[in-house]
Amino acid sequence: MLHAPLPTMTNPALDNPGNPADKAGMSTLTLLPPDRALQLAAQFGLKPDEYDRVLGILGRSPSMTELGIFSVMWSEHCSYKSSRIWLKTLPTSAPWVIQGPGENAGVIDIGDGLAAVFKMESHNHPSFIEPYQGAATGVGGILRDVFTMGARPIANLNALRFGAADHPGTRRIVDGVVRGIGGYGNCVGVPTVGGEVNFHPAYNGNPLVNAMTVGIARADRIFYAAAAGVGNSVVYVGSKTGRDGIHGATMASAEFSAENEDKRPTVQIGDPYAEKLLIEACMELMATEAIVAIQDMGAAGLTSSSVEMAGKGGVGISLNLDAVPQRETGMSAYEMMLSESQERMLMVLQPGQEGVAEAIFHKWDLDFAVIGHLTNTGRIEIFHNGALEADIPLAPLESEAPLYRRPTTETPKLPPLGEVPDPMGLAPALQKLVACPDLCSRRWIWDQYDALVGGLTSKRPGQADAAIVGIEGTARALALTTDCTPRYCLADPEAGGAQAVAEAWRNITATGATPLAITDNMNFGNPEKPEIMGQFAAAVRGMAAACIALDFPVVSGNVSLYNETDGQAILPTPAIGGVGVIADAHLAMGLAMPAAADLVLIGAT
Amino acid sequence: MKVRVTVMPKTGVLDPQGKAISHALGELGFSGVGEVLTGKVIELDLAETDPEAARSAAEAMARRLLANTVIEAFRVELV
Amino acid sequence: MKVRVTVMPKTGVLDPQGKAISHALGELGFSGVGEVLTGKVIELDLAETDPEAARSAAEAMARRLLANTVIEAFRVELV
Amino acid sequence: MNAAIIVFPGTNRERDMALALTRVTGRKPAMVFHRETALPAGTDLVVLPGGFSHGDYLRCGAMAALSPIMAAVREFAMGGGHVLGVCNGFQILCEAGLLPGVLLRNAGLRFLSMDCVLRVERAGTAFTSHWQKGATFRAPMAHGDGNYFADEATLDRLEGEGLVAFRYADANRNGAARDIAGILSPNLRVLGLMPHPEDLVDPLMGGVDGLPLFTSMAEALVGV
Ligand SMILES: Nc1ncnc2c1ncn2[C@@H]1O[C@H](COP(=O)(O)OP(=O)(O)O)[C@@H](O)[C@H]1O
Repeated sequence: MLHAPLPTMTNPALDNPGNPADKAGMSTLTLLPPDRALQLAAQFGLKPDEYDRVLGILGRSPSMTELGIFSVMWSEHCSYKSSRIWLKTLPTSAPWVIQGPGENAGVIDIGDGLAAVFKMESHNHPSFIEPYQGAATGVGGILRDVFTMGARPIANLNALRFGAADHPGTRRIVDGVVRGIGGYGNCVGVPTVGGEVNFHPAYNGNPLVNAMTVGIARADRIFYAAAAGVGNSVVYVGSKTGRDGIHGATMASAEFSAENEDKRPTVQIGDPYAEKLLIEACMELMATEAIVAIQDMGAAGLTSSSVEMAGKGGVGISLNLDAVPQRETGMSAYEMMLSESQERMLMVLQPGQEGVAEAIFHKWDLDFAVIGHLTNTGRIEIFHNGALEADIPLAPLESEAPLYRRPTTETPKLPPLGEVPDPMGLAPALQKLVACPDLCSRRWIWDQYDALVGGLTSKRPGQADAAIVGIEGTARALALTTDCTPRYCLADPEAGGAQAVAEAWRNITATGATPLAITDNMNFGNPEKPEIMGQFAAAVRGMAAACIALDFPVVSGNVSLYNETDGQAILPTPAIGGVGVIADAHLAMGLAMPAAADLVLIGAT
Repeated sequence: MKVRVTVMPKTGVLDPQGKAISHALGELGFSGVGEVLTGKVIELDLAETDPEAARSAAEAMARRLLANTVIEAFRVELV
Repeated sequence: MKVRVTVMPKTGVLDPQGKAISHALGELGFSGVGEVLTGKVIELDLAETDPEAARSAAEAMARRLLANTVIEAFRVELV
Repeated sequence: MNAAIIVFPGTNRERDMALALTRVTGRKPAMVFHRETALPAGTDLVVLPGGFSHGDYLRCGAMAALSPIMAAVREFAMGGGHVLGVCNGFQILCEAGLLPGVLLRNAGLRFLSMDCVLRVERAGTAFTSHWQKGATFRAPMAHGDGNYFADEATLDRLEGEGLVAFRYADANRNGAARDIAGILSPNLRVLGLMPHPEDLVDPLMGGVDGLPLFTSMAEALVGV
């Protein structure tokens, strides 16, 4: 077995687990000169006051690796520092909610001792840079969030927003994104059963790719991220680490730009085949009692997974990067901690279970390495080439990360439309509507997605208002949908937020299923602009009101801010992913109108 | 004029196919196989008869369509 | 020792990718593009240091796995 | 009927296939991992299901065809055993040389996921006895490489010997030579086809068009 050779010389915490790292161990830490650190901090996106906080926490200048860790952990993406205050106002509980927001995915009870595990996540920026790989790795990431919790993924959905259909850049992005979603989902063998697509010039330079995965687990066999058990092994599994997707900041740093081409941050490439193996291996290991905690390596890979696992568990963690399976040579600690190589997971194992786990991962041709252990220091300590590279208390990185109540301004109410003159007559207007990019058939998209693999899809795209996917071994099925109308959200973010939730609820209800809970993906512009933060706050308010009114809580979600190009924000887009359950899949209603049926309109126009 | 465009993943970019091939060769009993990199070759038959014009046309095609320069590098040869 | 194996479709074998590329290049306004053939390059990093042994190992790999000799021809070069 | 489903790394329609087989035979098929070297004793039918074995890297089915278990599958087929390959399974059978030809990239280079209509060209086999020759049925397809290719002589021989099992009857979307969707071995005991009858065996999935494949096999192989 690949036991990490622990550099005990520089790891006093190991010799004496009762003590935090003493100053002798610290001596090998190479600190950045203060002025250099200040300059790098700005390049890494830390605000001056945030950097002051770093200095206060450490009581000294940071090392390069430490600075990298602070900058990613305190990034908007990992810390939710602008959005958390608002997200906390969303209703997240109901008798059927097993796990609300805060874990890798939300979990709800769907009866028969089973749970549905689901979440939606964005991959907007990567999909603009490289549409195929950006979308593909987005699907891969959300799948991992779900199977990390012990659920076998049974369905994928997506919510896509592209620039104007006639904008010169749109075609390339649409084509790449759609192929990327299909390429990943089809290969991994999880059916893509639904989604939605809009086109608008506001997305010309900033498409939105939101991917949702739904999985099924035994309600009493859910796996969580909180680490426990001082001394337990921290294990790395999956694919090797390369220099993929390392913080763009690396490039801006003089130290790195002086180096050769190879050091440039590289686009993350998805390997759905490796993911498929990872799913099978994790499912197999999860059937044993070996796992204490498990977390996928998503954004900021090794950093966020190790910090979150140890932080949530209230323990400390010590990592030896020499043991990390590496695809490239000469990687620094900074690069390894920030790498976003795909198809990797971090686990804490029960004592003595390393052999069992290793055999399973090797059976599935995946890397397996013990790369560290849990400590009682409440700190993260990182060793590389025998030197200490980082030593940071965990709480300020995770639970005590910055939190902002940013200024908001309300979106002005638009005057009512009033009388709309009929410009063309009913039939031409209808023709124009059905032909417009937002309403025309999406068949050309779903014809590229395997909607049936798994053998349980009973309503595929185009057949019902929500997709219906059966649950093996039961008569039950899930009803799944994604919804949002960004135009509404621009005009009135509160009503738009409420409408998105209500539409998801209606789409599920229309199939005959009972709506149970939602996940959301909040895509907005720059939160430092009060009008954008105002859109965000109002959308949350509207969503919360609708969730309460409909008994439809939020159990997971994702926030993507700074979606702007040249100062132009996207339309506020709180995409909603809804999940419902129907006791007997046979009873699910589709769209197809039986012959000689009457058309009945319900509700006021 | 025949031109060959070879498209390979850029250094550092993951090549899942190469990885799978390297693994498969190992399982088949071929030893000593290290990194495997896979790419594409596109052989073009161009009406152009001037070598330099053909080369620069092929380069334009590679940049425009044949290679994804975000993740791939290409090489043009006259054959 | 680095070895490059180039795998191309045999004459008479359909090459859907080549056809599509030829068509797409036309649509992009590149004129004078005749037949387009697409193939694969596989670059192997072999522990073997003897050139002839490396070449023959690569040939064996190509015959066994890298090429489907029913429809593809391959060429091995030391690089 | 004792069925064995071979699971390669990257196989992903083994569950669909197991559901369909169990539905018809009432018996769960054995799942056999690619590293095994023998089939379970008493196997009547070997199924190579759909998916992306080894990621479909290099050529679809190429690496799977060289798996340890494939030696046993070959021996089984040579000894007159029944083998069904669907989608990736068909590609593997071709790469392994158990069926002639090869599946190339779809002519349009896109993954195609939709229902197609198949026409039964060869009835009366262990796989097709519950259809009439010329019958048509719906089957979902889901593949990026379903463009069947073989040289003219091979195609002529397949047609001449009645070894074309199914043809696309509505549209030839992937460019397959002579609209071929599925072929048989000369002894009629190895069938490869691209579409997925196993995904249409239950009214819940939108129909039972694929059922005759399974009822044919169950009848032919009962107690064999
Ligand atoms: N990106 C996509 N991926 C898969 N299916 C999609 C996608 N976009 C739309 N669909 C499917 O197309 C159908 C129509 O979509 P849409 O017009 O958004 O439906 P609705 O308005 O009923 O929610 C639905 O079945 C939906 O799931």
